[in-house]
Amino acid sequence: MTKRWIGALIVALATLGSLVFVQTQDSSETQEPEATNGATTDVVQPIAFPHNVHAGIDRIDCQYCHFSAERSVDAGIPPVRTCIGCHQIIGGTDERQQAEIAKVREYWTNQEPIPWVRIYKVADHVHFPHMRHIAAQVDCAECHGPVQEMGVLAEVNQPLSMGWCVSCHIERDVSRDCSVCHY
Amino acid sequence: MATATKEPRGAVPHPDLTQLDQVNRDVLKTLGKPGLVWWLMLGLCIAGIGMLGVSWGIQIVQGIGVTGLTSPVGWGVYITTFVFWVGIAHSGTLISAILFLFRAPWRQSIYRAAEAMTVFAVMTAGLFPLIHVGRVWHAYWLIPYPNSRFLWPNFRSPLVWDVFAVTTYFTVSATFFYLGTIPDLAAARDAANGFRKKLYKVISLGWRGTDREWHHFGKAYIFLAALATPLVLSVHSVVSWDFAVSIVPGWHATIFAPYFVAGAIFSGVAMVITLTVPIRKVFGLEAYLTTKHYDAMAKLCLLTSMIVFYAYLSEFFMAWYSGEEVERAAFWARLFGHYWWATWIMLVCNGLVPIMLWFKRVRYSIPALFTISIFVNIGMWFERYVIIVTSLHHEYEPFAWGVYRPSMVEMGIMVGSFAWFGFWFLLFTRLIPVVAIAELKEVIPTPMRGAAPAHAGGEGGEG
Amino acid sequence: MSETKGILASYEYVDSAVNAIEKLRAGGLKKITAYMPYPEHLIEDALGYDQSPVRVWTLAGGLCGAAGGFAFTAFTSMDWPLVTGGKPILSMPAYVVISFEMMVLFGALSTIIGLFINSRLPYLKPMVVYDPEFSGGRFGVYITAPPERLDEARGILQGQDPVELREDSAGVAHAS
Amino acid sequence: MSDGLKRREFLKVLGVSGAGAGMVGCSTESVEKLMPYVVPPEEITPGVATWYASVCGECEAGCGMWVRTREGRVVKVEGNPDHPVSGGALCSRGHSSVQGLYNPDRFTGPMARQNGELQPISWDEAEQRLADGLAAAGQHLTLTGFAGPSMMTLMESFARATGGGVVRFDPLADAPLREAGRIAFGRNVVPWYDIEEAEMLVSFGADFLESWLSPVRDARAFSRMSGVDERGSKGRFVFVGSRLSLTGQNADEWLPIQPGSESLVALAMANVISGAGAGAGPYRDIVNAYTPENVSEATGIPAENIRELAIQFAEGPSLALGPGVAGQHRNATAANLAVAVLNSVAGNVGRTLHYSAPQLNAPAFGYSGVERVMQLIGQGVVGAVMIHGSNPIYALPASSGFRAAFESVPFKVSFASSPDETTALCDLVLPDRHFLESWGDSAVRPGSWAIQQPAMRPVPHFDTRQTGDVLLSVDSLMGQDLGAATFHDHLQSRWQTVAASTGTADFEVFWQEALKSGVVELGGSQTGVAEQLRQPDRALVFDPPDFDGPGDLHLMVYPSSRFGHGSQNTNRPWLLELPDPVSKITWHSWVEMHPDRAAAMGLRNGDMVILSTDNGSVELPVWTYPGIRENVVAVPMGGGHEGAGRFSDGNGVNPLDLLPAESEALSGGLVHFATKVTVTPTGERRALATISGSDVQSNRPITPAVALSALTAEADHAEEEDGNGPLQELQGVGGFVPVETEGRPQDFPLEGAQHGEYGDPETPRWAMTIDLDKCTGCSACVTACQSENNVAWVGESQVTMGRDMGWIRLERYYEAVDASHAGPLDVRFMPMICQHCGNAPCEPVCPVYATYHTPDGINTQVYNRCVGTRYCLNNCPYKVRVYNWYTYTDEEPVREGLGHAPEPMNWAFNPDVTVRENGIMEKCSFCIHRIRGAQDRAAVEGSVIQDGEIIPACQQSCPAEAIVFGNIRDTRSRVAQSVESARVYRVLDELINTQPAVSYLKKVTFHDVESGEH
Repeated sequence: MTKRWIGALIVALATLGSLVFVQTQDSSETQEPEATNGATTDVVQPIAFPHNVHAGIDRIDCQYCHFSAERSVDAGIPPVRTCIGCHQIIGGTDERQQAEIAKVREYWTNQEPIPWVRIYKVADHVHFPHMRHIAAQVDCAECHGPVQEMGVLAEVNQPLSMGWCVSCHIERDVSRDCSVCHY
Repeated sequence: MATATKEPRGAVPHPDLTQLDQVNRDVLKTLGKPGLVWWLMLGLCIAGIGMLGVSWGIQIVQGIGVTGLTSPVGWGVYITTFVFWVGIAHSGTLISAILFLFRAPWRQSIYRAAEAMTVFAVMTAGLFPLIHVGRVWHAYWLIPYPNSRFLWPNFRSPLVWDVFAVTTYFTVSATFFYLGTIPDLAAARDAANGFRKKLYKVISLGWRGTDREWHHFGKAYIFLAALATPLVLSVHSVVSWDFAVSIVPGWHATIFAPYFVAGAIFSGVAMVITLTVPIRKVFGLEAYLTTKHYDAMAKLCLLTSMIVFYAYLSEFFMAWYSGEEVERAAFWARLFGHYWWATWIMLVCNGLVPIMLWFKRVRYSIPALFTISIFVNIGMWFERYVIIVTSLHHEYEPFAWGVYRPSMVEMGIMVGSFAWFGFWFLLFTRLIPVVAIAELKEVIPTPMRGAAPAHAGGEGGEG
Repeated sequence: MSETKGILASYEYVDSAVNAIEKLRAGGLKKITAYMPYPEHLIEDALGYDQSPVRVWTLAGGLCGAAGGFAFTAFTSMDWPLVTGGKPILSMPAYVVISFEMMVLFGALSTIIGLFINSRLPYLKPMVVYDPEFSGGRFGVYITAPPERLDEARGILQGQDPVELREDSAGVAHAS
Repeated sequence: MSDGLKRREFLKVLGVSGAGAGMVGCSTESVEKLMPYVVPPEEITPGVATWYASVCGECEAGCGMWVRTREGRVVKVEGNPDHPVSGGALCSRGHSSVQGLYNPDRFTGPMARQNGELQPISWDEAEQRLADGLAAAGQHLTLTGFAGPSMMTLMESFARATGGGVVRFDPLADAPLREAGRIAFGRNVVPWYDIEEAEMLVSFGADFLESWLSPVRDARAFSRMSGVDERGSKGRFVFVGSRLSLTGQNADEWLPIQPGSESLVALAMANVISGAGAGAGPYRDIVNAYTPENVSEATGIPAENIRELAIQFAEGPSLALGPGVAGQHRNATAANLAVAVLNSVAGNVGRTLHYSAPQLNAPAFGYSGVERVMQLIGQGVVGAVMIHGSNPIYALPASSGFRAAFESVPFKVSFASSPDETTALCDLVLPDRHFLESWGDSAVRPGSWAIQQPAMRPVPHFDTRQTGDVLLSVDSLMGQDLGAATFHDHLQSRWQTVAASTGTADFEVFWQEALKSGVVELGGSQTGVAEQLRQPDRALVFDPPDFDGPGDLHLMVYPSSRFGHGSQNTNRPWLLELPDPVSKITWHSWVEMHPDRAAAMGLRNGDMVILSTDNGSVELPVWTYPGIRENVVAVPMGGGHEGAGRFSDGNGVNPLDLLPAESEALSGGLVHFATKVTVTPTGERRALATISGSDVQSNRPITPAVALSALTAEADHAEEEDGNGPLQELQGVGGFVPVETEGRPQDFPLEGAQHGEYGDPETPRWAMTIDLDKCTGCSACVTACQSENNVAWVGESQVTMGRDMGWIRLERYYEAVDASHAGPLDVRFMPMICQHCGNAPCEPVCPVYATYHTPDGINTQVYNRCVGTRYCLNNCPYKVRVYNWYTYTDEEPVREGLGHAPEPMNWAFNPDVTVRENGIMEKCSFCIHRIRGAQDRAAVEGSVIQDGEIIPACQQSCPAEAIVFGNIRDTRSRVAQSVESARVYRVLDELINTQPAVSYLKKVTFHDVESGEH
């Protein structure tokens, strides 16, 4: 009799395991392995850029730095010149800030690009045109979360999974034809 | 079974069986210690399975390109073998369920082996849809389950029908098979001791053979049979629709469903002969698997062979009669094109060789039947190869015509699938009574002390 | 019910078992369990069975399967409508295949469940009132009766000269 | 897909183009880096393409091109619509220049030979060595291929300043044509041909659609001339030659003349036209001598055919195109002269061809120049030879002995940007930049100039310098001064004068304008001058030349339509795998033989034979071809490279080794058609890497044609031809509900499919029409598509198996296979793409909805959903679906010889299109990324998409303007109007009711089409 229970247990575990596998497959399926699974939170950026200061306290518009979001599929990463535009004058209050801002100036003087570490990346087979979402009055925060409160930028509230995109498309009653994003 | 009436004594298929418990002794002794031959064959099968694994591994790592498949021939040996095994499976259900419903007298002693063959054949067939897809790691997308993409499979696709049909078929036939074995497992339990006793104790579910058990068992069994009968027809129809619903000349034919079912039974019965002949010899079950049985199976072979051959002819005729250029060209290519040899193997093995079964002497000669059954197996494999490959290589667009040559990997997997089947069947012969003990007892004389009770007189003239 | 006792007789011939059963039933002793190596109608008839409820299970399961299969396919294609091959979103003929398979599957499974429930399988208690020969060639008749009628029952069973006769008290069988 | 970085490779290029090299290779790091600019170039927006106008440097035609860049990285080239030559189109070679730019085998920097090996050195050292070498050499020579005018002048002035000479050499020189022009009209030029103006065109073996002069422009002109117009009039084209080239396959009639007898036909025609020479001026006697009757025996053409042809030729504006290079034999000049006379007597000079406005860009300098070089080397006066833009070791027949001569030169320098047979012998290599990275210019004809500007920063993998800059700095190192520091300055200074001639005050404005538009039209090339024939000043032999060598088969070595002379730029998978338009063979070489001849020798397709002449022998497989005379065999140029790169090495043979190193007596052009050859079977066989499954249609309405005479008649009963009415019953609810539609493309979505998004009548239906009367089969669309859609190349072994991945399969059928004698020859071209069927058979069989119909009528393929059952491939009647049998897009090949994209070739991936991996089905998407891109723009700008705003890559690059794409629901759209044509039909539609969105317009023939259909 005990044998039968063990057998039942094994079967149950097997089904459970396969289900778990399938689910994980789903979520990992639509995104870059390295870009997610929470690993992004402990990414060390070349410069400890505080979004909460720029977007939160200073209330700088997102598109001031991410300049191409409204006219391109890519939001755009600010060129060093954009940074230096302000930070020629602004040197930071405490020395921690000063140290970081010093790095910016260093990059500028060396005329080197800042190798930011990517946080958000949809999979290669997904086409996400920022411009259309801006044009549709989708608030940046809806996908990127309350950036203005983040000291260190972290991927929030969604794994960029397809279901997450689709549910929003259904909500807003916009096309969820596959070929809108996949081609 | 519970409702199966006794055979009139004249037609008793096992004249030299009188004692009920003699059956137990004879059959259960097959579960004894396996001999060297058995171990050798098991080793051979395990080696074959290894080959299958390695070949498949190569294919997954490098890509489906290691096969010989190409455009326009997108399907080849894999699907051929898939259909072959599904076909093999069918005769098992036919013998166990359909013949049961029709009360065929010669069924009892062979249906156990046939049913086991069904289950293992479906297990083998089930491998191939997985093997042939390009991204097997995504194959589970064919299964409808709530997922984070809100996506479902396309139920218009015959491939999804396949998924449902084959899984259902496996579940039902496995259940049917197991149900039938329970009383015999109990018998084995009562005879065995030591570990085996424990094992049988568990899997016989504490069967005691009480009147209540038998009563409901009988009902359940007959309903399962009633369900399995349309199922077996539907499954191979669905498989045939993989081809028939397409527009490929040579595939798109209304005759396909019945034609495939007949072919399936044809190949299946042949396979039963191929498998039971050695068992009979090795285990000395001549008293159980009598020449009468083989005669009956041979007749079934002959019938289905004629149906199949008729289907061939009607296909060619319709192709010609339709006057449809593409259709004609396809069938002309089938006969005289690049794959003429495959077609002629098919015609000879499935159409001409079985003609010998018209002769009683052949039907009653075990070696002859064995040889013929081998021919039929080969012929039926090539039938599917012909249908799939020759049709695809010569389609609508002449500029896109092309040929396909199977690669070593494909061959390795195809051969390996036989090993995989053999592996399970060998285990079966040692773990489960190859002849249905309880059911056999129905067709040997009932032990009677005196005259039958008056009211039981209707039960055929015993005593 | 410690006082209730049972007697297990095993016979070599069907008709002796049948006779015993008929006599017992005639005597109003109806708590009979018969054991047989194969389904023997004479005995079943003697015990007077009527239709088995298993068939209801089959029917119910089959209907649920068919309905469920069709509903499911229809739902999934409406859930995310995609046109393929110029065919409508609800391509009924295709869905018939699925619902048919589901009918068979659920019908079969519920039949098994019905069987197990009705025939009390799997039987997990220790098998005391049993004889390995029952799966071989012998037929058994087990009668439980109040103590005062046991002798009568024993008499009937003895009357058909059994191969063996066993007393059974509180589920512990011992030869007498 | 497996690797997210393939398509988004540009993120590192951002860094590169923003701050020079250095950030390459981060794709291999586990954490992906975002590389922003330091200072963003104004014109670049991430994710938005930037276009630069430039000039194609692949051949002398000099097509103006638009270069598409993303984030500072070239991803595609297209024709510049404003340019007089390309007119918006481009050929396969032009498209493949992207693979030249990113070719992994380019020199990574300057090299110098140390102990037998080329070792990398620094640029300063390299230039110093060159300066010293030249100083020490005494006299030096520069052997150059074609180059833009500014570069030529620079090279010449450099040579003058440093005591050297420049010799231009081109294996396909048109010297005989020029010489003929000089003798006939005193103009030593290649005339400007206005094919468009002609109504009757006769080509005497000139392959103007593939390799001669300016294929893209001529193809456009030809399709306009020969394509039937709404008035139902159609220009006639007759091909006179021993072998049908791609050009010949487009002819309405073929005169398969005896090898070398063009002059006879031309003169006989002139004889008929000019009334026995009366109108032939100084050539009266010559023309008089050649009556059709006299020549019919020598030419193998019945007199009446010639007579008939001549009469047609005399009728309207006509044009005869002189023997091309393929037929360049020992009397080539005379042959060209004969054609000039024919044109003259027919009154075409100044009407359809203009000596007064010559083509400046035609290859000019023949073999004689090289002979002089070898002579000088032999005398030992040459201390150094510089090779620029050419590969003489390959391009010259082995018998020329050039190799020995070259090796004997003490100091050998090459400016080649990638290794080839010549650099293997050089002492110093100073890799030039690819033309997409460098400055330059081109002059097509007097008064029409174009600027070549760098479209991206030099590919960081390769430390190269533009040869112009090198010459200038070396020049200053040698103490000279050519008045410019960089080539850019030199270029501008030259253009100052151009600007001045236009009278523009502000040069900056002029310059910027020129850069933007890419072309400057000054006018001033006057046409319509009818030159008069002059007394020939040289002895001329018009009779067919004698062919020396053994055997009775004349060997024709012709320029490949894929590679031209093929001495350079062959190391490109796109070109190597592009099926040859005539033979449909990829990768390897072949010898063309007439089927009867082959049968007589017991040869079949794929049998290996050895061709041998007095000069050498090669081994290659037979391909039987009805379009060639029985006494001629032909081999294309461009194969058999050694040390020219990983892709091209070891493919096929170099037929030039069979030729005698001989220049035509009068003009000095190399003779390609001068020798006979023996064919010896080896008994070996090889599977041809061809994509052709069958050359005949087997009575199927794949490419039906209609006779010009029947065209008007057809228009009347066009309606009943739309004949799948009864078939309608077969659709609807899986076969129950009849659908009220004629099944026209615009009827999508079908009644049964009115669900969800599909109900909206506003949604467009994208559709396409392809005019088979215009299509010349040049296959430019194939490469354009490959470049645009990241279509993988698969490798020779895979093509041989039938696994080629082209989304466009350019099918070629012979209708009249017996083309070996004069009479109607009918070759049908059929660009077969996904038909985007309304009733797509591939869709319902997919178990996971990986392919389905979008609301806007596209049969789309969702790559990442595909499981790879290949059912859709089986069920596609057009077999246009291609499958990724392996991953062909990794940096390393999965297996030896399979397709892959090594650094930096993967930079050419189009960021807008997903890169596919192993196990995925793909096919033509109607360039859906362009559609979605346009829709995105329109949505943001709030504008409406106009007809013609969305142009798929194939239509964009089609020189013949045969393809029209658009929304067929919009009745005003071009595509909607084109399907109203009487010639419209849809492939197999009436057979299987697929209702494609792609319609074809039937080819129009002059001869009757048997059985109406095909």
